[in-house]
Amino acid sequence: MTATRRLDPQPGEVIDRRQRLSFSWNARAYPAFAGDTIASALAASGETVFSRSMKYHRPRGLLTASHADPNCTVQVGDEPNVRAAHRLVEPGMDVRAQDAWPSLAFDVKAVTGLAGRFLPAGFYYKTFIRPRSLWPTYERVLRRFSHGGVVSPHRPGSEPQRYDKRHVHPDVLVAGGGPAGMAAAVAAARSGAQVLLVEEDHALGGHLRWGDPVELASLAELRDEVAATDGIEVLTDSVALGCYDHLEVAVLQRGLAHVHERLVKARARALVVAPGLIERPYVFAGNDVPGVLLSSAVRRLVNLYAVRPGDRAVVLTANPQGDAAVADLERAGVEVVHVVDARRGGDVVRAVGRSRVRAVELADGRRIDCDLLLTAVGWTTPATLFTTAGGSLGYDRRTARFWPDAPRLPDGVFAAGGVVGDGTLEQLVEHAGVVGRAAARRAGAGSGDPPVVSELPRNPHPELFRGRTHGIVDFSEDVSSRDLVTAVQEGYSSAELAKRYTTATMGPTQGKVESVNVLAVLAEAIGRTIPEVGTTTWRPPYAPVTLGALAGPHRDPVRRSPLQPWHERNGAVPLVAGAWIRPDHYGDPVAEARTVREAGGIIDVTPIGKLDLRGPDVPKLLNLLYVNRWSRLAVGRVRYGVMCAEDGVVLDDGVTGRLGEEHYLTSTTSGGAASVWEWAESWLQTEHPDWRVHVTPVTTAYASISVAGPRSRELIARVVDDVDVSADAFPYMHVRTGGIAGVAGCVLWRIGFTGELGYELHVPAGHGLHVWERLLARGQDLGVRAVGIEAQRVLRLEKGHLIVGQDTDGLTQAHDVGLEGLVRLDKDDFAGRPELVWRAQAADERRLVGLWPRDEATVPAEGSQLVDAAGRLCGRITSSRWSPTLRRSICLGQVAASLAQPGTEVRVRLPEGGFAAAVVTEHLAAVDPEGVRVRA
Amino acid sequence: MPDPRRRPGRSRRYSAAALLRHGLRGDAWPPAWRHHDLRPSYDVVIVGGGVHGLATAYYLARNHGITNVAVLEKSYLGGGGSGRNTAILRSNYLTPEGVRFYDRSLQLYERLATELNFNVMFSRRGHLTLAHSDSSLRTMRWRAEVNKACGVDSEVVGPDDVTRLVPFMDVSHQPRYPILGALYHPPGGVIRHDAVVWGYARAGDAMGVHLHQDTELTGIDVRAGRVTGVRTNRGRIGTSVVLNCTAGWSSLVAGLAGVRLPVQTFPLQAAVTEPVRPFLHTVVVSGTLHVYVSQTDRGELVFGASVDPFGSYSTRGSVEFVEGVASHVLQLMPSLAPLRLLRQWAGLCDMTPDFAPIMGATEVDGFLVDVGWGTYGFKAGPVAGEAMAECIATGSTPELVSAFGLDRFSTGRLVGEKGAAAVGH
Amino acid sequence: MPERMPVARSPIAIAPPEAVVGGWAVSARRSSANLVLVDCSAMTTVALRARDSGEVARALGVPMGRAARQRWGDGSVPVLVVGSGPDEWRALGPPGTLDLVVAHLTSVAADAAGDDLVSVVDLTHGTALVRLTGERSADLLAHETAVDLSDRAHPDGAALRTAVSGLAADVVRDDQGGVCSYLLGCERSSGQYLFDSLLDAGGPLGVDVDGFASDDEEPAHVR
Amino acid sequence: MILIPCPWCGPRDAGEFGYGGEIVPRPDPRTATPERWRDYLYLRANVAGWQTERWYHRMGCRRLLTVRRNTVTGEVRPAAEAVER
Repeated sequence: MTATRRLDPQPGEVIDRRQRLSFSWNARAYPAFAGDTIASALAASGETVFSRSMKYHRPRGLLTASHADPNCTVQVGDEPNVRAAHRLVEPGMDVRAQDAWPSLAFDVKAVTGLAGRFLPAGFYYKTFIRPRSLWPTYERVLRRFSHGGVVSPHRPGSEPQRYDKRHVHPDVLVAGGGPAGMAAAVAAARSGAQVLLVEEDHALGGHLRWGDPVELASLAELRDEVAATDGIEVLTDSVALGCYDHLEVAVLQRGLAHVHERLVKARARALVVAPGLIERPYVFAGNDVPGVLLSSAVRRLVNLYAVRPGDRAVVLTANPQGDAAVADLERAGVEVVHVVDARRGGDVVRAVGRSRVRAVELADGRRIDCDLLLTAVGWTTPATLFTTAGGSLGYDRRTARFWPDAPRLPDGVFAAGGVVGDGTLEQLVEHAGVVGRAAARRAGAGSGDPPVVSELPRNPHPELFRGRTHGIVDFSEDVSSRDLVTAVQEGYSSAELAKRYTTATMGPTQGKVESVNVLAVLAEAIGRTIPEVGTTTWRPPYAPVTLGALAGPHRDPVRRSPLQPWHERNGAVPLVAGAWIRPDHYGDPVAEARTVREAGGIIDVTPIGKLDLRGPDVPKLLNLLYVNRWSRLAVGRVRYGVMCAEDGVVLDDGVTGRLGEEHYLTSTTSGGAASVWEWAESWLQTEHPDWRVHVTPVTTAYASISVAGPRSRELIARVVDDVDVSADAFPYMHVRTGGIAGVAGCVLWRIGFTGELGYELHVPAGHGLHVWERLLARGQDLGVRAVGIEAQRVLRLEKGHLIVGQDTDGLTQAHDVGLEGLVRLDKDDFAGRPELVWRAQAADERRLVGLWPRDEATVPAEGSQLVDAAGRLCGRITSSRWSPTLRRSICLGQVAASLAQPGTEVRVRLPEGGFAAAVVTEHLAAVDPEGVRVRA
Repeated sequence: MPDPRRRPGRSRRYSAAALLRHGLRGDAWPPAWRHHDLRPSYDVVIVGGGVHGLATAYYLARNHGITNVAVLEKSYLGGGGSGRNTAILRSNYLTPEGVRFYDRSLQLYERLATELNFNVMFSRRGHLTLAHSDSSLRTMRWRAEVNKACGVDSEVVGPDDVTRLVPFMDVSHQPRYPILGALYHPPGGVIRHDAVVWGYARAGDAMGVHLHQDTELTGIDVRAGRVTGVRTNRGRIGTSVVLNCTAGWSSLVAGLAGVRLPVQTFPLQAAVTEPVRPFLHTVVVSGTLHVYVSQTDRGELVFGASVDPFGSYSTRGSVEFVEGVASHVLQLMPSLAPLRLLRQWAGLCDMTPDFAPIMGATEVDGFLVDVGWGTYGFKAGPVAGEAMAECIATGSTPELVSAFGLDRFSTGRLVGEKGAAAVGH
Repeated sequence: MPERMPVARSPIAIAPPEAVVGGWAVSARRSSANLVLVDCSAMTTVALRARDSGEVARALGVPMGRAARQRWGDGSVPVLVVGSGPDEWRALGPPGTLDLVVAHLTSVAADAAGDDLVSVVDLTHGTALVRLTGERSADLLAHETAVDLSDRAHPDGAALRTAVSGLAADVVRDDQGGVCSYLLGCERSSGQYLFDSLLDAGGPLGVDVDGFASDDEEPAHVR
Repeated sequence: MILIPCPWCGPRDAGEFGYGGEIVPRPDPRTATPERWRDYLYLRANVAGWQTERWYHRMGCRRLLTVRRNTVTGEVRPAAEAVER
């Protein structure tokens, strides 16, 4: 570390000299003041090399000294690619250079620099082609050369940093907190608009912050006005990432107390784009040697951070900003050994040096020793907000700048400040004020006609892109002007092709610094004008944004039944089904299944979808939704129904009970609850608005408990308050309503998904746990216990009840799974009717059948394929389990119709290898096909 | 002007030696392809200068000796989906017809670099599709079994294998999206998509195919049910064969010939992060979370997801997409929170009702389609080109693509990939 | 001999100490924080469907997008009537007032229905209700919903249904003693999730859990 | 994200809605030929420009609504005042 380069206090400095901090850079301690960026602190300690370049690993130093600086991304602790020229120093910060090995000073990968001439643009595409077998090896090497910081693996239990999101609805969003932005915000707020003012830097002010005393005074005034005006919310260290559809502006907010980064989603009524301008580097030999800086970088270092960037400076200037930088340097005690005025034809040919500029060669042949070279050659217009909002930009030779296509600014989008003109500070502020009022008016604030926005003057500027030599165009991608010329010569002669071929503008600077130079060099190489070559497409986000901020806090709805706490207390293994957390089993699913067959079990089936249907036209609706007929369903009866989509494919199934004259309760699959409701509404609201039906989803108004097993009637009888559950009074496929264990308003269905005598109880959810526990208590001596979903799956498979979405797929029609018996083609209309009519006339193709492996112990995994003698695939296992009841393996499978005859033997290809023979069974049901048990 | 039909000469050949030579001499490389004026007529006019159109042109010339071919591109080569996809290759589909088709594509990709003398950087790093529920695990098994039956390497693996392959994965205790296993497909991987486009273009050009960039189709002349020519912003071209390879715009192009297609155009968005040192050596996909992730040799993470929730021809993209993709990626790899997203973009996909393409003849004689590629067109580039070239040259549909005819939508015999999409949600 | 009606439980875990109000177990916790979250799932929730332009709508006197406090029964029972949809209303009453609320709505329906189809469905057990109260409650919700909840967009008495924390939720601006307050309702099974999401979002704002104070007495946190 | 002008709830993020796609009239299921029916199932105009389409306000009023949307520019108008420019 050399002696400090810190200057005496500067009028506009942002460092607090009373707060001294210490941080580490490559494991060595460095001093800093509060307010220092990592880069300014290192520069103050005389550091000049911050990184190595991507391809050739050349030493790189500060270029723009702003967030967009391509040469100083560093690793801070676990955080990669931190912008050192923007991130403020914090005490104890662990800062390291990225991907230089063994050290920043001596990087062995720099050998690639020597090979530079053999690594032209796109050299990857031209080599490593054969032998093919070696490419993976080449690739491993190439990956080692990849650039960037390091991310650490997930450490379970580690406390992650907090990121969050916020939605705001400003009338006017002003992007850019420079003089124009501040003036526009104040004017808009004074016309009564709610304003959100967004500034990328750590404080409002833009270029005034590093200006002269006069400019500093104006800055103070403007800041006071912002502070004194009601209705302005200021976000500093925040950046507008893009303007999406309908003026949705995404803003990234940094530097918050408890939140690492926040995504602010603004739905604005008007947008004022006032980002100012980005200074452009000059393309010439050695333009990436440390010590070659943009004039704005030097002005920041000197005026904001009181850092003397060098001792002997040469300045290439083409504008007042460059001239001002000269003044800054002289005030900072830097010897300005030569000023090259590009406005008078002066030019720089080459910067000499490797890790620090030693000399500069001028066009007139002179060579001047120095350790600092400033360039001030013009501006790039940040276009992201214009282009993402749907606007365009056009290039103007006279001013050597891109300008927003003013008459074609998107609706609600306004522009102020440097992006739309030059002029004195007064002119810019006055113009921005009018723009602010116009924006407020557009947002519905203020009154009267919208003010007329006049044009700002536009100062001529020499076109300075590439000089007499070739140099770096894209610093973060290490792409030189020579590479671009090569690309054009090879036929990649359009902006997009050349960019993709050379990766220019594809790197972390996203084109902010280099995009116009790229166009200019291409135009030169193609022999066209810049407008002919095209404009630059600025894709969002404007600034890189962490995944954490984009994701925000994790929000993903989780659904729980009222019984879930009981399941968890009783050792249930959780099963995630859609958004539901359910009990898969309580330790022994096989035993649970046996319990149901032998005594009785209770199963939490709350997620089953439930729709409350009311009105005189309910039967019409059911007839339309289901393939079955519903007109004659009597009060107190329950019926199983299947619904198909308009293409005849099975959509959902469930039972519907008629509770009263005009009152029905319909159940759907758990997964189908929402979509069936929507399906019903879409028919009612579009095709049949005249039908008098109300559909109300009541899925979670009830805790649904399936009580199944030979002892279930006995159990139910013990807990019902006012329902006669005797076999004759409450037969199979009937419904009753009444009280259970003191809970009124329960619905009881006598159905048998498990194939046993069984009931489905729908209990007001707040009382679900009470009824569940009462059932267990009263059923204890009957051997009743809680049973999980896995056991239920086993039981339904034994009974041959299909599961829509498992035993059916996206092409399965009712006939394919043996449900044609339910289809009532004599109905005038129902969803999918025509397809089912034609299907009924066609020959079978596939069939759902029961399958018994010859080897009773072999349970082919679900998804196993069936193969015919010729080895062709001819079906698959859709469900399979070992049946505790039959003590053998049983399956359901979709097979080619030719194989569907009972007794047919098929070959199952086992995932673990080999084949198993299986025989098609008489019925889908393996247990009690006649349905004696359910009717008991 | 050299003879357009000559094979690539020495000066055109790419190799390390040639690089060295050019490096020493400092001389320039010849153009990878040339500019031509429109001929008054071509034997075949291919609409769309993406990987499908360029591959078809290449195989027409290479396999069938048909070189009087024009490829019309309204913008720049590969400017559509070919340059906007996430460059993932795989063949682990659900239906046998799908698996065989994409497996052939992988075989062609495998030898593409040497065949085209252009390094397309195919990286066979393996492809991992995570299962977060027993129903998706069942579908994985189904796919694995169909794959294996078709001779394609796919296997269902457990959570331990997942952590071994992707140490960054959080398989610990996610209550919401537990990782129960995955479908592991070793042959899958990534490739440099632009290089595929450029390689086909360069090879096609060398065999005499005319590549017309900035040439937009404005009309298709049909007389008595036959194609007679096309009109462009650069003039009319006479031809009796027009092939539509225009992905998101395919129904508009077909409309010019009076042909209606069962497709809807949806944007498919993607995004890329800043580079970080390589840590992810496989392609990771989660169907449930609608996200796929891979890391390029440059160190960037490339993210993709499912198509936008509503159809449009807009490529502006949305912030909701990057929000969604980020939250899903962090569900899987929480420690990536500080990684920064650099750029997002969108391409246009022509989705079909059964998630399978439409290839072959239409009711207009001489107007062929190679469309309906939805979100998986890039994977199929080579095989689609090969098949369409054969289709054009022989006038008959290759068995490999017989299932993908346009007529299936009037007969109702859809392809079963829809099954994959519809099962187990 | 039927048992007597047991105590009903909310989908949201009860912050101790526990008390019983109107047959529902509720939290009797007291918080002095300036921003508090209260589980109000014990409240009676009844949905009414009828034509938006019909007599029933007129009789209820609350348009969609608005909520109004009415006193039903003998005038002692405060009911919040919410115009929650184009042809849909929600009546929110104190715990244990189901019969009264249903009776009132049924009589309104009987008087005004005519040929209009009117249905009354008890959703008390199908709904999770939470109340967020405090000057900064809108700031908290701005983290969880995209809708503009500022005073000018949704003043006291406004009602809407939108996505909150990714859930479809009924949001009613229902200030308490001059303090900004929102009632948020979602289907029951997601209640705990919604509650936890709001607590998480409110962490930096110092949100705290408060006990349930049935609607007819002064809420604790306004004292 | 575009805003959908819900006639009942006002403009809301499209994310609150389910997309119903362009509106295709349903043929009479008793008389429709297979060709006609499958056109209804599968064929879409897929216009690049103004399209009349259906959305379902899933997170809001649960009403199906019709809007006119420009599939290229993203502009959206209520169906009522949807006049082609």
